[in-house]
Amino acid sequence: MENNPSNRPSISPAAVVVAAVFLLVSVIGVNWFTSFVPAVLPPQASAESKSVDELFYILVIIGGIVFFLIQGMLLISVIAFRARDDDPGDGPPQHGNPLLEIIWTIIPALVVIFLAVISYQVWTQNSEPKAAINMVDGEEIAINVSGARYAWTHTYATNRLDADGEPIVINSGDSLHTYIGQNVDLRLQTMDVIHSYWVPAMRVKQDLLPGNPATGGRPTELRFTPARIDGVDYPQAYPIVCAELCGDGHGRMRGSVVVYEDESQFLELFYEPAIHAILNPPADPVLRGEIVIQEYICNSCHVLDSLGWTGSTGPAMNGIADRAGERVPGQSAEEYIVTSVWNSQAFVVPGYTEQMAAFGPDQLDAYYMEAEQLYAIVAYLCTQGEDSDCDLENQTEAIPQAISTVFGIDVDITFGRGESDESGAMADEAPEAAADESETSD
Amino acid sequence: MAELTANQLPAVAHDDHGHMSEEEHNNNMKLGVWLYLASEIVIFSIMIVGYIILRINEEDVVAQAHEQLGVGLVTANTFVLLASSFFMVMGLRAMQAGNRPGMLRWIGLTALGGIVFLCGQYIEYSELAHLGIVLGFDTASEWSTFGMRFYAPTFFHGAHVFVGVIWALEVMRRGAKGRYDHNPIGIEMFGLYWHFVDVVWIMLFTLIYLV
Amino acid sequence: MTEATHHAGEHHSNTVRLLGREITVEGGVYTVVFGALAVLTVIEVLSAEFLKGAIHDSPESAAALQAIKAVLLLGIAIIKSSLVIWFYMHLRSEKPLIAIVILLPLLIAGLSIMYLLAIPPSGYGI
Amino acid sequence: MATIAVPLGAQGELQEAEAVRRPALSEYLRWSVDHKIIGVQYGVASFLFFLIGGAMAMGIRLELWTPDLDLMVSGSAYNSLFTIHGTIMIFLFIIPMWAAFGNFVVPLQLGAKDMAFPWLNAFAFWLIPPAAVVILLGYFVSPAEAGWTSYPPLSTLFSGDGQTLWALGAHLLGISSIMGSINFIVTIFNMRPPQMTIWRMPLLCWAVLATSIIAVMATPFLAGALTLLLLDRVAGTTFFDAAGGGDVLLWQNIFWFYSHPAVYIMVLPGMGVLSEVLSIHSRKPVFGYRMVGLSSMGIAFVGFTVWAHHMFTSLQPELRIPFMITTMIIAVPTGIKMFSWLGTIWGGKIRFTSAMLFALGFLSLFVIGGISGVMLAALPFDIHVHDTYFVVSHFHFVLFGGSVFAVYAALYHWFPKVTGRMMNERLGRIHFVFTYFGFLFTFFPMHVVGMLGMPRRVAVYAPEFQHWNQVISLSAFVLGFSTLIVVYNVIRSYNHGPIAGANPWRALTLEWQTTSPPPATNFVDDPIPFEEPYGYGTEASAAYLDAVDQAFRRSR
Ligand code: HEA
Ligand code: HEA
Ligand code: CUA
Ligand SMILES: [Cu+2]
Repeated sequence: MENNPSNRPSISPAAVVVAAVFLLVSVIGVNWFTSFVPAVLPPQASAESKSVDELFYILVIIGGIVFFLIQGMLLISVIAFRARDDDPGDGPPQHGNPLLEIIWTIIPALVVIFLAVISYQVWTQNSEPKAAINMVDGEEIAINVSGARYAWTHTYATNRLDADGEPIVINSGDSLHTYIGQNVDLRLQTMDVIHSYWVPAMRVKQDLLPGNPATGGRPTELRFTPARIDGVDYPQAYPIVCAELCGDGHGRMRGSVVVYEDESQFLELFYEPAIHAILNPPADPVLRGEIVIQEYICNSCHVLDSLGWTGSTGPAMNGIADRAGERVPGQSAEEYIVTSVWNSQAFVVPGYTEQMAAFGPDQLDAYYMEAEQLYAIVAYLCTQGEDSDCDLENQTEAIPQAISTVFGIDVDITFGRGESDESGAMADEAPEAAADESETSD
Repeated sequence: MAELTANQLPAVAHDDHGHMSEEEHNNNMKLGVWLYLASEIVIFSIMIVGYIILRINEEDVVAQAHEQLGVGLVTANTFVLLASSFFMVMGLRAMQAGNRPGMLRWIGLTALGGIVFLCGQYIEYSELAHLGIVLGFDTASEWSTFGMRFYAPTFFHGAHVFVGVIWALEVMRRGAKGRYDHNPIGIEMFGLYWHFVDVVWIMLFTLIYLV
Repeated sequence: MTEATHHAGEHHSNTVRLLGREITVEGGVYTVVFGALAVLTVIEVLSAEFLKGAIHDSPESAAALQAIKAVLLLGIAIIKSSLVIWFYMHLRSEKPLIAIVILLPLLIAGLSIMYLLAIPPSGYGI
Repeated sequence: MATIAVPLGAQGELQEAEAVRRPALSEYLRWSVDHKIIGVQYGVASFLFFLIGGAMAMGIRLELWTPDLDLMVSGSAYNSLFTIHGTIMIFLFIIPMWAAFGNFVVPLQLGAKDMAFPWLNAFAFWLIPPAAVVILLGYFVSPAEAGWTSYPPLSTLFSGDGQTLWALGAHLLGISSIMGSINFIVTIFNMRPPQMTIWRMPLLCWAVLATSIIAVMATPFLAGALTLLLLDRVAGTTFFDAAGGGDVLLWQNIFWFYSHPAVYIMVLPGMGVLSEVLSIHSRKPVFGYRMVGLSSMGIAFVGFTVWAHHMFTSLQPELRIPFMITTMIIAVPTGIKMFSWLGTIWGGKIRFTSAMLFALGFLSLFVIGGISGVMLAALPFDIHVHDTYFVVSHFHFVLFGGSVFAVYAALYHWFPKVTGRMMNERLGRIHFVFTYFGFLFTFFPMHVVGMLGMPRRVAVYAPEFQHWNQVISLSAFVLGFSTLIVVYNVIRSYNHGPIAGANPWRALTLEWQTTSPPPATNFVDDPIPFEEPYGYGTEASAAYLDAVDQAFRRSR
């Protein structure tokens, strides 16, 4: 299949002009595009993001060249080689040109090899394990992320001990707190289906894979290091997005990474206050309940304006105290709420289906919840409404009463009576919280 | 008129491939069956890999299972299937020699072999069921993971044997009518299928019961 | 009769050359192959049983035995399969195209099985 | 010119026998084993599914007009919408649509009287309607909402019976596609008349051959995976349930074993179409015929080694790099095709028929999808954009800008052969303009929203993306409208289009050397192909084509 030079395509002047113009456009175009590229990517909030974006620029430039090359040749052909209307004839019988064919096999091959090499470099550079991870006041701590339809839960297993010498676990709900330069190393574990933990601003993403609880689940790992962005005043929050279809609330499954200026700010604004709150829980059960309820993932399915929840999978909690009395005949408001938390199948609100995970005093429940915590939560929920059906005067009797009537469990509620007791109460709670976040829930 | 030609020409044209030489026809048929078997290989490989993963991860469960299963019955079964494969090819041979009764006898034996094999498998399954090895997963039995990975491939294979038996009977029916006296391709196609099922069993037998 | 005549030469003689000797059996090569299959199966089962008994000594020797056993048995199984395909399915008298048709999926399936076995069943070993 | 006189003389008499007659419409509604009837059955059915799937896409875009749920009652409703959209478009539209053109054109191009297994052919087609019913039924009883990839455990432990029906339907379609492919392979290997040597085959046949090989090797993976999925769903097994010793990644691996090769099942025939259309309508031989033919095979084989690029965020980190490399390699054979096509039109005498316009549109759009594909292959970047609208954009560029544009090109190109009437060119041009720009403005901005942080498969998204999405939705409606133009054009041309004659494009491939529509037996006796399928620009070919016109003049 040789092509004889006699009928090489005769390129018309028009074609040449177009070609020139097009090359010009292409060069300008690529520069122009890359110049506003930062606008098509989120802020570069991590060390990784810088190298990834550099890779992206290279990809765009090479891609742009290929793009303009193809479109250019296309345009030239279309303009230069259109058949005149009066010309019924054929083009030259030109079957190919081995040299050309070899060239356009080799060059793309080289290009992709080049791309593969630089991608490989960026990858290894970003994924190599860091030395000192999750450093908080001079020590490494474990940060666990648990994904469940449809909310994230972050827990910090600190090295601090409470009054009983139990390690303290901070549960910061759907927000991850870190500071510039901290080598974050997250341990991800899902409670149900596959989720994907994506922080666009950090350019990192990792799936959470269901594993066998009996064999320690299937934790996965995610590493990144927040970096400073000039002109931003810290603390600064960046979104966490779930990037794997996980069902009804997939789109709502979001969270935020809160980046602090430096470690001291991190300690001052987040870490110490959190620990302090755990060591000295508010005596008032309502206030306490407000904290406890946010350690669970209720927000993923319920709407509650006073805490800014937007879930729609389950019934609303706005004004629940007003309805609790009438829901189930013969059940007091307290009893009703107690039942719906620990034994949600008992009564399913019309118009909803039973999808609630197991919250309860049993170690095997997906979400372990002690009687004391239930007590506090109920106390808090009883305040949600205009005229609550609960008797708010003496909750300290009514709610424990309800718990023991429904579940036959006695709660010893000793809030505000001496530090030790309630920190004790927290102490048993702490490791459990740790347990049900990490994969070994039994 | 339009309808007429439109309706009938295809019918005429394709009636028993009138326009196709016998040689062509046979080659098409054979290549078709081989391609079909090619795709079967892939499906079976998926079934088998499910088992091998278990074999590697849970040595002891499998060892236990082997204790319980024993190889007596299944070895006998294997022989039956091998034999039936032999009968099959002898049947084809007979037909090619123009010996119709012989062909019918051999293919009959083939079908019989298949039936015996299925009975053997039935017995085996019911024994396993007694041991509590079931398809579904239940945390109660220590076989919970073994069951499905064992039944999936073996049952899938059993189903193929069943189809094969039906096919064999059909071949006999047509053969009796002298359908293959002139061109035994029909028998050869069934033969390919049957031998393939046999080959699959050879692998399954070794992988699941012996290794 | 194209088929029949085509095969007549190889199928209808009862004599087979085996180990350089002409032997004569009813059914010719088919019978010989069947004999081979039977023998191989017996060998398989016996060796499997024998090695199973020996498994329970020290772990490493057990592992070694396991490996040997697996290789041995699979080897035999593959030989048996090849015999069936080669003689009973007449691959030996087919066009090379057919061989490709059967080898290609074996290759792909084989590779994918290897891969699926290579990846750890669960976890990242963290 | 003996090579010419022999077949065409006979063809001429055939003219007398039956002037251009097309089968009655009722022919298409009943069981028929004629590959031309079956081809049309495939085509019409899958185009209907395209309309349905497209209408669903319109629903998707309507929902995404605002950041909140408004059109849909719940997230699940939206999930099932795009699940069925994807399933329909891939399993019920693109793949059967290529079976349509393959069925009608390939035997004609080979000079064969029919497919190798006419009955099997019909059977494969008639598996599709029940499968479609099952899948759509599933959409109305508790719908499948795990995406067209339906990853467990969402698709096993957490979804309703619709998922089971979905799996059953997909299973049927897989079987149908395997049967069809076996048929194509046997036809192409065994049914060629002696003069049609393998290196004289038109490139569409090469592409269909490659496609069918992929389908026969890859589709069984899907069948196996779906079998296990069904067992998990109905028989209580735990192949994909970690709690029972299963492994969720097993599904992802097996599914992509099939589904990556499958994306080439979706585009390779389109590439074959492109070689035909570009060469014929620019009156110039395909540049580097052999390389174009072989690169199809190359793509087919490399395509088997790249599947895990869909699993970069779930795969063990150390396994990711190899798949990045193999994935990038695919750019090379595809590039060979792209450049060869450019070489084909370069210096030709381009006629801007609608078919040609869509072929050129393919060139200019597919390259964008290809480039975004290579960007996705770059592991560190994919980690960022995986499961975002960047991916959605990528695969619509290759699937719509690639495959669907090729479908349109093929439609305008072969419609005259199928129906004996020309399509309306003016409408065709309008259709092209609306489709091209509607498409561009629908899917290009998706790259940006994806990179900015909008995940795919969400009905509720961050408000800052609303403006982007409104632009996208508006353009999508334009795109939808453009589709109605071609629907109108097809119906109108079928009834009132000008008579096409045997060879309106003066093409050399064999399907044009018989009447339009061809008689039931295609040719009187084995036709003799011209020395080369694309030998334009020589006196010989001109003479051959004149002889064809002579022979078929009566039918004009
Ligand atoms: C017709 C279908 C089709 C085709 C042809 C392709 C072609 C390619 N695809 Fe695509 N892809 C899909 C359909 C398709 N894809 C679908 C449906 C998905 C999503 C599935 C889901 O999750 O729902 C997907 C997803 C997908 C992913 C996963 C994204 C993710 O989920 O994170 C990746 C990653 O590597 C990828 C890569 C590629 C590559 C490298 C090619 C290459 O084949 C492209 C090669 C072509 C070119 C490169 C252009 C022409 C070449 C040149 C002009 C030569 C010079 C070029 C260079 C040197 C760069 N695709
Ligand atoms: C060949 C394949 C193909 C084609 C052609 C299309 C065509 C279109 N797709 Fe499709 N799409 C997929 C394959 C395809 N898609 C796949 C595989 C997915 C992934 C699914 C998943 O995530 O699981 C997807 C997902 C997908 C999404 C992402 C959903 C999400 O992740 O949240 C979106 C969003 O915009 C979208 C939009 C569109 C649009 C606007 C078109 C337009 O091109 C459609 C143009 C419109 C028409 C062709 C219809 C014209 C007719 C009318 C408008 C009215 C007449 C109607 C009747 C007569 C009934 N598609
Ligand atoms: Cu969790 Cu999506
Ligand atoms: Cu892919």
